[in-house]
Amino acid sequence: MAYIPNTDQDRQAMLEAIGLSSLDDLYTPIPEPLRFKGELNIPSRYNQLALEKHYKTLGKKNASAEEYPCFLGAGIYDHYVPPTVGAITGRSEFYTSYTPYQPEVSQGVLQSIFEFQTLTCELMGMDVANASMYDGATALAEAAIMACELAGRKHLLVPDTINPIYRDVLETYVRHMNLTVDTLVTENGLTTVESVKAAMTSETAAVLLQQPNFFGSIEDAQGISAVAHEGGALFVTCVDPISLGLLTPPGEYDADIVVAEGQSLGCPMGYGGPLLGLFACKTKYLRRIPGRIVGETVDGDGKRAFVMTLRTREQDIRRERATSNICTNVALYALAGAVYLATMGRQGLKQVAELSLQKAHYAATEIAKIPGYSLAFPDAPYFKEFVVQTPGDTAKLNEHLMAKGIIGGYTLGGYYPNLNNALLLCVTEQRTKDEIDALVAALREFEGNS
Amino acid sequence: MAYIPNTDQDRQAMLEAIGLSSLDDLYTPIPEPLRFKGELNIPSRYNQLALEKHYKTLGKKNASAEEYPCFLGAGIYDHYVPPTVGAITGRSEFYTSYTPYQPEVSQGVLQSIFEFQTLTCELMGMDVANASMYDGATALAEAAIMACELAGRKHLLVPDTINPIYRDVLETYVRHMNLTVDTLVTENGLTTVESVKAAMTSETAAVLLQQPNFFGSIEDAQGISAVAHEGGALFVTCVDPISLGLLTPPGEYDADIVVAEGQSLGCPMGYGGPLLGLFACKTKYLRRIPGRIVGETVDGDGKRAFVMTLRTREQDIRRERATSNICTNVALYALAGAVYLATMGRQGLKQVAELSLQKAHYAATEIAKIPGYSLAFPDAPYFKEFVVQTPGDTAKLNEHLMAKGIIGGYTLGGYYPNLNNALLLCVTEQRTKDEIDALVAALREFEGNS
Amino acid sequence: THERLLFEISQPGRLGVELPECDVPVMSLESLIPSAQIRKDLPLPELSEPEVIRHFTHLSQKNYSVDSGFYPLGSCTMKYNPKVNEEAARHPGFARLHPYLPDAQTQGALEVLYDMQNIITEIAGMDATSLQPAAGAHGELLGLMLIKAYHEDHGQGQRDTIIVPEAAHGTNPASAARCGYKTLTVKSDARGRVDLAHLKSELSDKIAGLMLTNPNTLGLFEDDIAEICDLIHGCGGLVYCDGANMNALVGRARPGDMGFDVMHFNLHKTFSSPHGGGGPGSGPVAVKAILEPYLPTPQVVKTENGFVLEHNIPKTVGKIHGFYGSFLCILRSYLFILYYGKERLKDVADNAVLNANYIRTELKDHFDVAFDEICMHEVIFSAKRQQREHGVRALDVAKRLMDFGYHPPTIYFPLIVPEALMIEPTETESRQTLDSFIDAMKQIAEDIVSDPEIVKSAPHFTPVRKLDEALAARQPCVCWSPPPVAV
Amino acid sequence: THERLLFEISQPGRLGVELPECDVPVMSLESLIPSAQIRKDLPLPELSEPEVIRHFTHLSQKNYSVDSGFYPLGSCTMKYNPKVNEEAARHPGFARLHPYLPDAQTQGALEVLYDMQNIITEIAGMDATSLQPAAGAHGELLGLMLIKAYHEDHGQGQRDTIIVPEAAHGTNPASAARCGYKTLTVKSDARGRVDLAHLKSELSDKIAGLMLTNPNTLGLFEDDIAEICDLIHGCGGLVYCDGANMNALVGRARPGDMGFDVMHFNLHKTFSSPHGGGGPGSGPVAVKAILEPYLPTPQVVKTENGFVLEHNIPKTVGKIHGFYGSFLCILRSYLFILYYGKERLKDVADNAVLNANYIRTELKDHFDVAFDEICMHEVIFSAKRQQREHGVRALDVAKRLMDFGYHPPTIYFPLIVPEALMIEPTETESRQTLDSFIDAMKQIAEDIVSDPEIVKSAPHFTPVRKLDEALAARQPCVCWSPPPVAV
Repeated sequence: MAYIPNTDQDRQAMLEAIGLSSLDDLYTPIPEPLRFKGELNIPSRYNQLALEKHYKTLGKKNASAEEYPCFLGAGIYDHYVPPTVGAITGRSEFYTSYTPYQPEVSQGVLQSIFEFQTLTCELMGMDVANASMYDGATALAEAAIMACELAGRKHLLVPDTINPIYRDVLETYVRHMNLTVDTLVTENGLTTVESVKAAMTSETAAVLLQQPNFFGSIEDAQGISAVAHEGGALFVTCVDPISLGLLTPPGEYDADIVVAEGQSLGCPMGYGGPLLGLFACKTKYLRRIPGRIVGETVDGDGKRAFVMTLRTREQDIRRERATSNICTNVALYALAGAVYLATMGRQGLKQVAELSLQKAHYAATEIAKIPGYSLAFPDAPYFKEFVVQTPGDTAKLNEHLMAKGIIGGYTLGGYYPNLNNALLLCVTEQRTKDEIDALVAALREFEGNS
Repeated sequence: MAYIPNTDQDRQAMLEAIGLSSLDDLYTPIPEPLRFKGELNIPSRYNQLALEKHYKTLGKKNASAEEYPCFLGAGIYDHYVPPTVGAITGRSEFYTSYTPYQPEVSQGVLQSIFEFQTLTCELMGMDVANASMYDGATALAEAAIMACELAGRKHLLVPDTINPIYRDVLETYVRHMNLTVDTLVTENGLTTVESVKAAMTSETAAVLLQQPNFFGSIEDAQGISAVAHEGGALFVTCVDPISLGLLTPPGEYDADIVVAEGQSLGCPMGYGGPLLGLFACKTKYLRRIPGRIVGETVDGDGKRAFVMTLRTREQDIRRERATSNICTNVALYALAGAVYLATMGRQGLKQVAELSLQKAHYAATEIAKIPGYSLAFPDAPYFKEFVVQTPGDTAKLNEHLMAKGIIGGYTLGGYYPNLNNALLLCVTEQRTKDEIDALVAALREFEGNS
Repeated sequence: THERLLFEISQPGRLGVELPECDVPVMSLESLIPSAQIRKDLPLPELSEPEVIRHFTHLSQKNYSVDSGFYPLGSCTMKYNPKVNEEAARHPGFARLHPYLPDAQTQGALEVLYDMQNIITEIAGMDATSLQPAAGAHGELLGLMLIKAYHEDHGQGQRDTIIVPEAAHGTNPASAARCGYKTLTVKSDARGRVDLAHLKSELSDKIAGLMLTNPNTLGLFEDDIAEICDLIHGCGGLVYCDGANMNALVGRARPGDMGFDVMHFNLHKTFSSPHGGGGPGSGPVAVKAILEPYLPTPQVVKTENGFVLEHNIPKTVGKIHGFYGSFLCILRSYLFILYYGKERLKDVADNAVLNANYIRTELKDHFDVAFDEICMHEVIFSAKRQQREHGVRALDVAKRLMDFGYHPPTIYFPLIVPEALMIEPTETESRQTLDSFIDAMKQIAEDIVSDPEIVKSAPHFTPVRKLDEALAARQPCVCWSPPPVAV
Repeated sequence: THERLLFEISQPGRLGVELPECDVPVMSLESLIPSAQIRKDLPLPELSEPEVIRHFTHLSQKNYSVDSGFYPLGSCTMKYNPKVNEEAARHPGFARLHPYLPDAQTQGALEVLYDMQNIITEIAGMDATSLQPAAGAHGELLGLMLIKAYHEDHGQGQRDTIIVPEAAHGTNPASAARCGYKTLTVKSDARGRVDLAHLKSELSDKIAGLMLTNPNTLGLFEDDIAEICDLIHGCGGLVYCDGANMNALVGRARPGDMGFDVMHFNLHKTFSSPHGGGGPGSGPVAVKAILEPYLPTPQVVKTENGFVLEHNIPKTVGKIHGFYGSFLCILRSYLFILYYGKERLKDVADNAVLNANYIRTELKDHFDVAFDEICMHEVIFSAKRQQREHGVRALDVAKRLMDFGYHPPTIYFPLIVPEALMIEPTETESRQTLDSFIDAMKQIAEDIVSDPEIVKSAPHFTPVRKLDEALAARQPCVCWSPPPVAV
């Protein structure tokens, strides 16, 4: 086997050194009845040529955004990935290394994470950030739990404009912590200050808000933050990091904890995983952050160096009293995020945000002109996504678009029965006017057919 | 511009330091009338998203062997490239480095070339090898010129079973050195010992032979080598390195100089370039080798180290009396070759050769069974390529195959008018039985249509 | 030389990318976004492409990795990551695949997931698998949620305690806490296994289950596992297997056959998805049939019309991941497993265990083995003798190994072995590499006697020297700030 | 630590790849190949995939590169290689494209070649271009063949001499010799340009042409170039431009406008195809209309039916490359040029020349500038003073720079400058990088005075120390041999 260097000869010599006569002897510590003697019922082995053909065959069975213009978003986005990202994350010093527990030989990963933390803070306008979480959904759940612990309260106020999957994951997580999610049902695609105020109680530990929200709409984050704080609750936001090229950062509206799905920052869509959870908060909560944190220090010669720090929060030291059970996070994707933000920079990220904004508005405007189509929330400002009321079945509409070589939108009916014929469409900077016009034409045709 | 770090501000500060007021001032050494003032008539600039789309669009307009099974060879081959090759040649320490003139910071490239030279020798059964040439064709021309200088004679005996393009390049090169190519016209796809003997004169500096020859046939290298040496000429061979997994190496039939196109050793087909020329010879000719050579030595601490050596042969020192004008060679492709051979190893290369041999024979046997098709040289042993007489126009036949999703063979009629309807087909280890059977079926269909 | 931070390299006006002009009619920002929501300043660094590349290339050059050397890091299974799997993960058919496409457009991805559900189930000796957990600890959390759901569904809501052995990974008790459980620690016996007597004494109808790593964190097979499972089952609990050490067992023994009810795998350990400097990981959870009804949604099922994401699982614990897990990691591991196939998968375990025992044999005269018997895929030495006699600690040995070009082993874990040095060689290391490592360890053992100072002051040849970790924790600086501007 | 050779790592029986079983009926080898042609033994090394990767990764770690640092190597134009171009070259539509496919199946590739023929022609200020030469020296050879073909076609076969300035690259006279020409060297004048008087004195009807690098190898523009061209043309000769230094001129001046008849470009210099540790390169040749009839076959032409390879060039000099040149390099350079476009291509030259002059200005008080005037893209210093006063040579300065993390400049070239240090910064370096480099050079200049020994004994911090190059040449060992087996 090409991945196992030792040969039969090597194995024989090693067995002799150990004083055993066969590989089977290595398993004598396992009681005989528990040893597996058959052949596993899994596929037969593939040689390397066959393996390569196999994955390429499978890959071709998928409709990738490489082949078709993609107007699907809803949490995973087809943003441009500059070639620097692959060039750096493809360096095996990074991707084949372990968690940097030994800082003397891990300064590369450690410094890149320190930079990632700083970039996260800069982007969000926050004080401190951790080294990453699994994804945006679990980051939000961790933030909610942390907020409850900080507030000493047990209720979370959660508008239904937050990504429904995030709310599902949140429910799953907090249920076991004996925390309660109070869902705030909204209208017109926006969370109102009044409704939050009305729903808050003295047991509300935190108000959660997604900005822009799941429908792409821009919420009144300032107003809701103020109401949350007035009620003694924390304010936890979940943001689209690309939108922060243009939108007010959460630090400026006094968010206490901010999380985000960072996939857009140079990470592949990858059929939804792995992803990149960002997590930031105010300095005063630093020692309550879940997961890993890298800090600056000096080495024996007084040189600046980086090390995993505040480790007593973590599971391997604090065990059941740790701030979270998270161990492995997504260091390589954090690196991707750092390379992405370094490459895009101050001007580039702003431009990405502006292009997405303008193109989304062009698409929405054109679509709204088609008979039978309209914007579901015409009064809500939006960033790069918007909800369209369509004249028919959205699954069929997406099929129609695919037949035209276009990846359509997200069907809202499943989570929002009142938006049964509505489609959430997304337009990133990658989409050209021609592609948008083709989408509009295809939508118009569908309308004609229905 | 993203590739130029300095900003207008930087430029201004630097101009001031220099004592100039504008970038235009930098060009005052150029007489005013010679300065170019217009705008170049070349395309407008592409931003990075547009650039990426552009090359992908162009790439899709080509019928790559990734998409279609390829039976085309004739000097460029679709052999399997193990993933180690890309992983190593993609390391920027290799691909963004310069020629290792400064050995203290270039041991990586130097050692890899030393290993490449050794691997070349091992493969060919030769004593010494250089650091690579542009390609097989120019390597053969260099070998021919070197042979004439060594022999002190001016005629080269060249069978027409050698790749016609190589013979074209050879003609172009030697014409200017006042050397003469005597072409030996062969029959039945093989060079006979008798014909070589008959054609040799006291002015024959070298007999050239391709093994396997352009038609894929295996020549009597031993017999021809003996005849060449009897006549006081050198014996120069051009080999397929993959075939050496199975065929007697040139060192064993007393070749004096051996060259090869090394593209099959892990290098991309790349629409024919860059390529990898291999060049080896007997020890006694070492100081007459063209191009770069890396040798072993020790550093100041007595440690083994590698360095470019025998540099006085080269153009930058010997100038017009250099053994060749070659300077830049193909170090990165030599590295690819070294990684390829290290990965395939003793067993792997043999297997690649065996698979190619067996599959080619299966294909040839099946094709010869189709009415209207026959092997052009039924008595010649062959390796992975063979010539098929077809029932019609080979260009149309290739079109027909492409319509069936198959990349067909090489049309021989251009260089060999007597093989007007003949196709040179190639079968590598990458072709499966299913693909071969599909080829056979498609050929059969064409026959039916003609 | 020291690499500056991105922010220190940044210069105003530099660009790392050129983006397109807007090709649609541009509307004024103010007309689209409420003014309070428009950002005033974006304080990101500004670098050109060459500067970005050189910066991160420099960083990479300061980092140890599997591709640059031996990584005998116990409990972490730092094996070689085959390059073909990296190529596959970059294939646009996977890398640029949106998770919300209709199933008809993702049949290739669904086939990978479907096959992997079955493969993982079979290797575990279980009945069903969820691929969703994004890491091992995430898998533990899911496993415990499944146990909890099972008990609640069976009217056993009073079961509020999870038993964890004292040598367990820290994630075990932390995950239990996250699932709302109390934890109860059982001792190890003199043989390094669960103390059965202690275990028996703690059983009650409050016990929801036991979490156990097998082979355990001492690299020893829990040979009483059948009895342990019987005991837990006998009191109404379920048994969770922490699969972190599955590299010792693949194809040779199956947790399902031992009596475990639920387990997680670390694909980034056993099945070679790369560690990435600390993730992403992937932690699929395999379960016996009794737990299948509670698995998270969706599962992949095969129908006449191809593979389908099945969202209808009435008793599900709910979602724990936005999508279907770390798909690109699952893909790599899938290809890794297919490469070995049913015929050769046990070669992985065989060679991993052989390598560990070889190191045990060759080094046991130089460092004390914690438990001198046939070990599984890892072996634990103790530097207690060296500490007592020469004042050299396990930490010093670890740091000194760096000077020989090796990554240190895991140290001070498990806690029950004083001055522990936990070595896991994996199957992808050659005898020659092990021999060189063994020689280095012997040299260090000698130096400890003859020149302890050189060991205690190690490392000497690394990019930085030993760090002041206390300072980092005492005065946390976790985010760069611009230096104050001089006025 | 020292990296063993592949052959020393090899162990019998190791495999780096698993190949398929033969899926067609297997015939006996002896029935297919004459027995004399069957190889007995194949002495290649045997390694597993992890060993191959680790070996070459280690080698890479001992290598300087543009991505790891500043490479001020005069005459070599070591600029940054954009990553997008590397991605393009890996695209299977190009990388896995067979050159013998019918034109209809290669329209994408042909479009690249067609566009590049035109682009190179335009940048050169010429009338036609062949993309075939595989490197600069190959381009020179082609250029000379074209000149020869022209003279022969015009009954001027007696022209047997090519004039080359004494500061020329060594490839110029070597290429002339390869083309069957004698060479005649003209001196440089006190201004570092061609000595016109000397040139005039050598003109005759034996002169086939002149080869000239402009800017020349002293980094100076040959400001008499119009007169030089007139003189050569006046005597019936043609003028060849060695385009190695085109990074100084792109978009700012065109050799065709100066009177040159033929020139080559080094795409791996000016247009950023990576150097690869010494190739592959690419050396397109652009010509005036008078030389077009002699270009090698094929040329790419545009027809109603798309792009076509035109093989019918009756007066062609013949083929010099098996196919169409270093296509994947041409592709990279094509994308590099498109990125700048007509609007910005001159930014390349502007910034390269600016950077060179900045270094000249900042260092001229510390090392003597060979010619203290505005230079083009490179500047030549001399360490003659340092050698005379302190015994420190240019070589020592070069080696000492390695200790500061820089690649040395080109040294001892051109030969006419004693103790030459030839520095070419390129446009892709920042002012900050130049400043750091300048500081290092100043430090070395100071050390030469205060502590010359530390400079003379450099390098101190490189993977190996200064090499015994004489030994390598005296006892050449260019191929590893297995050690003798002990009996």
